[in-house]
Amino acid sequence: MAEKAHPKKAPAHSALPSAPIAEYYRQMHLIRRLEEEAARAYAAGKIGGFLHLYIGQEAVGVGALAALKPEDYVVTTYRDHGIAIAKGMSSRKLMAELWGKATGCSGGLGGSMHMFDAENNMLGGYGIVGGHIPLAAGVAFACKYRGDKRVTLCFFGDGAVSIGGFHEALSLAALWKLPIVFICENNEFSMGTPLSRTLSVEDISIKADGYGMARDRFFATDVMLVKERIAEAVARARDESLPTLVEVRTYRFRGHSMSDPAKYRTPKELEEHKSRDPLTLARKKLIESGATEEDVAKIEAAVEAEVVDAIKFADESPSPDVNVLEPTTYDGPFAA
Amino acid sequence: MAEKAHPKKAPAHSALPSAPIAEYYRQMHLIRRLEEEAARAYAAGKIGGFLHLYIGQEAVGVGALAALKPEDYVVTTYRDHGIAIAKGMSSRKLMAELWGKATGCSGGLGGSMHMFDAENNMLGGYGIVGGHIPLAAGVAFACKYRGDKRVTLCFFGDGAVSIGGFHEALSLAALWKLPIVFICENNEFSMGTPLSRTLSVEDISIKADGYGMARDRFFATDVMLVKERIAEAVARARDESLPTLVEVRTYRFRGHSMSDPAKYRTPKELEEHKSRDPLTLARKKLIESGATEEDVAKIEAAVEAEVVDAIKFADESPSPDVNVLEPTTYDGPFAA
Amino acid sequence: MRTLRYREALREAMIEEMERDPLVFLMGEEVGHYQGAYKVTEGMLERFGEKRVIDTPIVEEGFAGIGIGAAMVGLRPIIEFMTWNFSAVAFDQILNNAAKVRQMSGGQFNCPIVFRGPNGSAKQVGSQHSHSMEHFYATIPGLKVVAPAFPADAKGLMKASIRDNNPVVFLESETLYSVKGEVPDDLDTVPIGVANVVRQGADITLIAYSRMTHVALEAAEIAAKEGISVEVVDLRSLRPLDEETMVRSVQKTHRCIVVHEGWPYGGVGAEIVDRLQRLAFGSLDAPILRVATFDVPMPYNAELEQMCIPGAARVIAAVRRLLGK
Amino acid sequence: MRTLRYREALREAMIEEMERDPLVFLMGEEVGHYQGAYKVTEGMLERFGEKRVIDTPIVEEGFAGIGIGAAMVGLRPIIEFMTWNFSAVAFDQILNNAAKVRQMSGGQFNCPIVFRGPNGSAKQVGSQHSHSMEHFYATIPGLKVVAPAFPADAKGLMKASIRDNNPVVFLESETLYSVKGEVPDDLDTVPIGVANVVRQGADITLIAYSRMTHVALEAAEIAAKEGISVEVVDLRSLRPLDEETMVRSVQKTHRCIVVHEGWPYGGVGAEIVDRLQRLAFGSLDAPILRVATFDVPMPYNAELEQMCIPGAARVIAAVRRLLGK
Ligand SMILES: Cc1ncc(C[n+]2csc(CCOP(=O)(O)OP(=O)(O)O)c2C)c(N)n1
Ligand SMILES: Cc1ncc(C[n+]2csc(CCOP(=O)(O)OP(=O)(O)O)c2C)c(N)n1
Ligand SMILES: [Mg+2]
Ligand SMILES: [Mg+2]
Repeated sequence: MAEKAHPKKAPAHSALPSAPIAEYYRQMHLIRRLEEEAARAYAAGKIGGFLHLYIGQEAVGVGALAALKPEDYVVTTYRDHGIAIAKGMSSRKLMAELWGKATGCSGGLGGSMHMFDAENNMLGGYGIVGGHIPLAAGVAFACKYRGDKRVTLCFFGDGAVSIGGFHEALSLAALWKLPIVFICENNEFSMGTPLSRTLSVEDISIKADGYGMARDRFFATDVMLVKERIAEAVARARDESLPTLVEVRTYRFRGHSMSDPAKYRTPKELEEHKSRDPLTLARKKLIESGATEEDVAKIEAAVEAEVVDAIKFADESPSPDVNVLEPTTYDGPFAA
Repeated sequence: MAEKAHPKKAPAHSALPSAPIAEYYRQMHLIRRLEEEAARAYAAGKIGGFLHLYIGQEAVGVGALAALKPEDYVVTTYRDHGIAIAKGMSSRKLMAELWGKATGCSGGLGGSMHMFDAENNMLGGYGIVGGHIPLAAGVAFACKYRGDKRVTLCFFGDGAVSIGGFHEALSLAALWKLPIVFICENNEFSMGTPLSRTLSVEDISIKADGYGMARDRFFATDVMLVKERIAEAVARARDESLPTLVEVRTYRFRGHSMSDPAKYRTPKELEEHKSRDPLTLARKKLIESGATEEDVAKIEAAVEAEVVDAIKFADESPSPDVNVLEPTTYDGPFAA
Repeated sequence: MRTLRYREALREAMIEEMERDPLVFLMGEEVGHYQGAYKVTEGMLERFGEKRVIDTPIVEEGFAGIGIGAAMVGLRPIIEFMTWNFSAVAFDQILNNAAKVRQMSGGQFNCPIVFRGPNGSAKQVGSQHSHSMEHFYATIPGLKVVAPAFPADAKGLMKASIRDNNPVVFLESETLYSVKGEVPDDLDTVPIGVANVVRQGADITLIAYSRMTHVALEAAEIAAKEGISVEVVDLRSLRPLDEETMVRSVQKTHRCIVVHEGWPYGGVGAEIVDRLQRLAFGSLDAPILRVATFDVPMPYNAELEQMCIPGAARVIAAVRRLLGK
Repeated sequence: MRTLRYREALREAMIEEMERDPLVFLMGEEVGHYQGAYKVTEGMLERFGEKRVIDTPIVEEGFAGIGIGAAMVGLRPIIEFMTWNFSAVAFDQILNNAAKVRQMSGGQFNCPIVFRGPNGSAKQVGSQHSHSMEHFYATIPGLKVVAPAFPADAKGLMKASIRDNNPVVFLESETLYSVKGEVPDDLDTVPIGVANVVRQGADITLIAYSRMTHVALEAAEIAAKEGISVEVVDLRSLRPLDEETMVRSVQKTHRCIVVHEGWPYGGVGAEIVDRLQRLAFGSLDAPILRVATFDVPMPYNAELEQMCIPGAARVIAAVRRLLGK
């Protein structure tokens, strides 16, 4: 709503290649660029608090959300920018939220970790590890209750599978056959701790067996593959109302958050992963699909314009007024 | 300590058959009789609050604890009377606690659900489903830290395996290789709810696979078998410092607690289970082991005397003084 | 006007609201087939079926979260905690999700959910089952907290809570479930946030809620025989608090005692004192006293337990002390 | 006398106690290899090895429970919550096990454990990461709760907490970790339960703890320029509360403001008001005021956040109001 009131519109991108990979590449590139600019803005003091970047993991969010319909729901963690964009949030709303502005998706009250977008059925990023997983099961529960055939995707990290909320949500989803896909973005680390020091079993997806739940496990280098495999789980949810646990193996190129120098891994390890950058692969696939370098440049230019516009929008937007606090704490009148 | 100060002593039982089954039968019979008397005392208003009886499950506690050394630790739920007795708590301390007397194991402050006995390494019964499982893992952690080769047994019901605390404790025990045996007493119901409505997978022990933990599963009709199988898990803990999840299948002959008429099962179902009463089987095995009816009668008479004495002791014991509350809330001086 | 028990009043409210709105459902441990651990939900499964009356495994964090997520997308869950003691394992869900989702989404998502169940001590259920949890929730912005003492209020507040677009913590009491009271035939909602003067008096004000309102009334009765005129304010809602009614009463009596279950440190009792000493400073002839649960975990022994929980005798003693008698 | 940062003082205390007693160990997320999320535990893994400095998975309930069980059988765990926000998922362990095991075992088992980590707001970390959790813990009998403001107190109270046979909730502050202060070379323990008058004054008493003590001192400095003489009491311990020191100060100044982070409803602030109006009723010339966090979830936006958190300006405004200036 806030955005509509604003005079300027984000530039439209037109006459781009029509193969699905074109749109996925565009989204991945857009996420990458927004995150790079967010990092810059953070260093410049325009963004505060924690900032967890999605750089390196773009194929997961973009591929997974490509398997959804617009009416489907998504719930994720604090590492939520890429997911929000892939779910259809505008770059303006995203950047304005990071800037803490009234025009941000959550009015500047949520910040980096809490990207909500009702219009796009983006049900938010959450800051307590594991705490959003039962909530996501509840969204799926509502879909089943209403019989509306919507599917819920719930993203979380490899660090979230040891905590109680994960287990309780999976228990209930399996017991009640909820239409949900649990997607563990296994990026090999929870903050500074490698998987080997948090889990007694390397294969996370195996936990599904304890609940009699379907499972899948694969690397997210190729966005097309992610889409395909998640689509299977989405179909299982939509058609059979059955949950799936999917472990998607990925890697983050930046530290856990902006304050993390990521000393727990070697430059060599990082370089190896960067050599398999899903974004590079997507670009290659786009070209292979018949797009010309010129086509790709056009996409990239449109992305660049969108990023520049979003930053400008965020810069120029007003801060929220203190008077919003009370009416956003409660719906309706309240006197404490 | 309180007990020592009391003039009367519990009657000793002497010249009984020496086969292990004799002692197991004695314990099982003692538990059965104490529980029956507790039910009676509850009806008479001598015991208050919740009272969860162990009748029908005696073979689990007695068999499992027979596999331990005295220095080993035990942690359990609110259904703790049988476990406490099997771990060596005196009948007097148990009954006095149920009566809420100063001479009770927990000084009359804990009650039915909180049987603690430091002397016998009985680390208590706990009332929050699942809440004691991480605590038990902590006891095992301490044993490993000290390198004292002690083993911890942690009991819980089939209703406890869906809650977060269970999952977190198993995750950590497997990751850190803690010397503990998790014993799920699967009595087919959590309160009025049958397993089929709480679990998506009937076999509870399978959950161990998600943690890479050893597992076992068997019926607890024969106390000797329980001892044998738990002994294997205890050996794994003691010798290899590895945890095990054991699902022991059993049945409770009474309602969940005294206030539960147990309408959720048919009299026929109950009768069928009673026809496989582990206590009857234990008695049969005792006779088979060479004991005469007279020997058994002697055991039973000794048990009867012990029960009568414990009730008398509880009846005659003083209530705790209100002045104990502050010093049992804090160790050392405290002014709020 | 009919006479209903507290548990029947609650049940009636839930049934009426579920009949009124198909988006309302009930979920919790043993609420269905078992007919409720304390029979509050008796007959509801038969009436509404398994789709809307849902038995859960023992996973308070899980089903609290399920309720919150469902509420965010438009359902109106009633989540029963078998007792509020067990909400401690779901604490994070209530604190971090239910109470915050509206604000952290910039007002985009509401969380219209009722968490309900018995609160406070029962009888000899020991230290882990005797919590008065209200202070943990009343302090949290984003929540509303109610604690009715009488069947009519239980019914009216339950209806209001189910229709409220915010998360409501609804505190019942095991020892009140069988208490009877008159309930108007046409009772609709009782508004959240409005206290009730349940006994008029001139010498001193007792402020209470839930079961303690009955204790306060009992004490008032005894005091009357000693010639002391006691006013009793039944709060009904703990968040928001009805400052006006409290202040008006204290301005009349000039003396006040807060009677509440729960530990004495902080919490609802201290909040009331804080507000009254600020809003009615000039009217107070004496400090405000509090009669609360002793500052110890609840003991099992029956006599000690009764000493710990506020009773009429302790209230009367405080009344006398405050009036210098 | 040396100058140490708050985080260094904490670290020194832990190191000294771990060297003194092999039963003391440290456990938490990222405390070891990562050197602590806020570098409080830097170097400790290298010093004590993996046996005694233990990185955990993200399972607060699990490792809080591990600590409690270990403490019951004789170890002395220091359990770090990366921040106290995350203790909400471990709430049941602290409430039902740590705080109660001594009493429900009739005094047979102690639980000598320290739960520690940063509490309160940081900077723009949003509504789920900005909790002041003290009111949830200070209300629980069986726990002790401390919240030092200065490096020396941080060190001395940490040493006292580790040696205490009861569970201690130790509240630090992300925004205090880099604050420097003098620490005596031979500092041993600072006793739990003793407040400190950190500034003498005659006109009004400010009572504060943790980071708010610094805010109170800042406000006192400003007030002094306006000719107002402010006394500042730094509580250090929240449970037990040092009534004597608070009352003595109020009896001198006759006016009091409690300055604390955390929501205004109930909690530590209200408890202090409750006690003072009762224990120093005759000495009070005006109602006791409170400057606390606004009654809303913490907003992300920087300016709004700063409005919500108590700052010197809001304290000064309250001082002026109370003195009728
Ligand atoms: C309950 C809880 N404990 C601790 C934290 C602090 N924390 C935030 S993110 C994080 C690591 C999570 O790792 P992972 O789940 O693998 O997700 P990733 O950051 O890799 O995407 C930790 C420990 C938290 N937010 N919530
Ligand atoms: C967290 C929590 N939720 C609910 C309860 C109430 N409650 C007590 S026992 C019980 C059933 C437990 O069943 P199970 O684990 O199978 O043990 P059993 O009683 O059969 O031995 C329930 C729901 C509780 N004590 N703790
Ligand atoms: Mg990760
Ligand atoms: Mg069971």
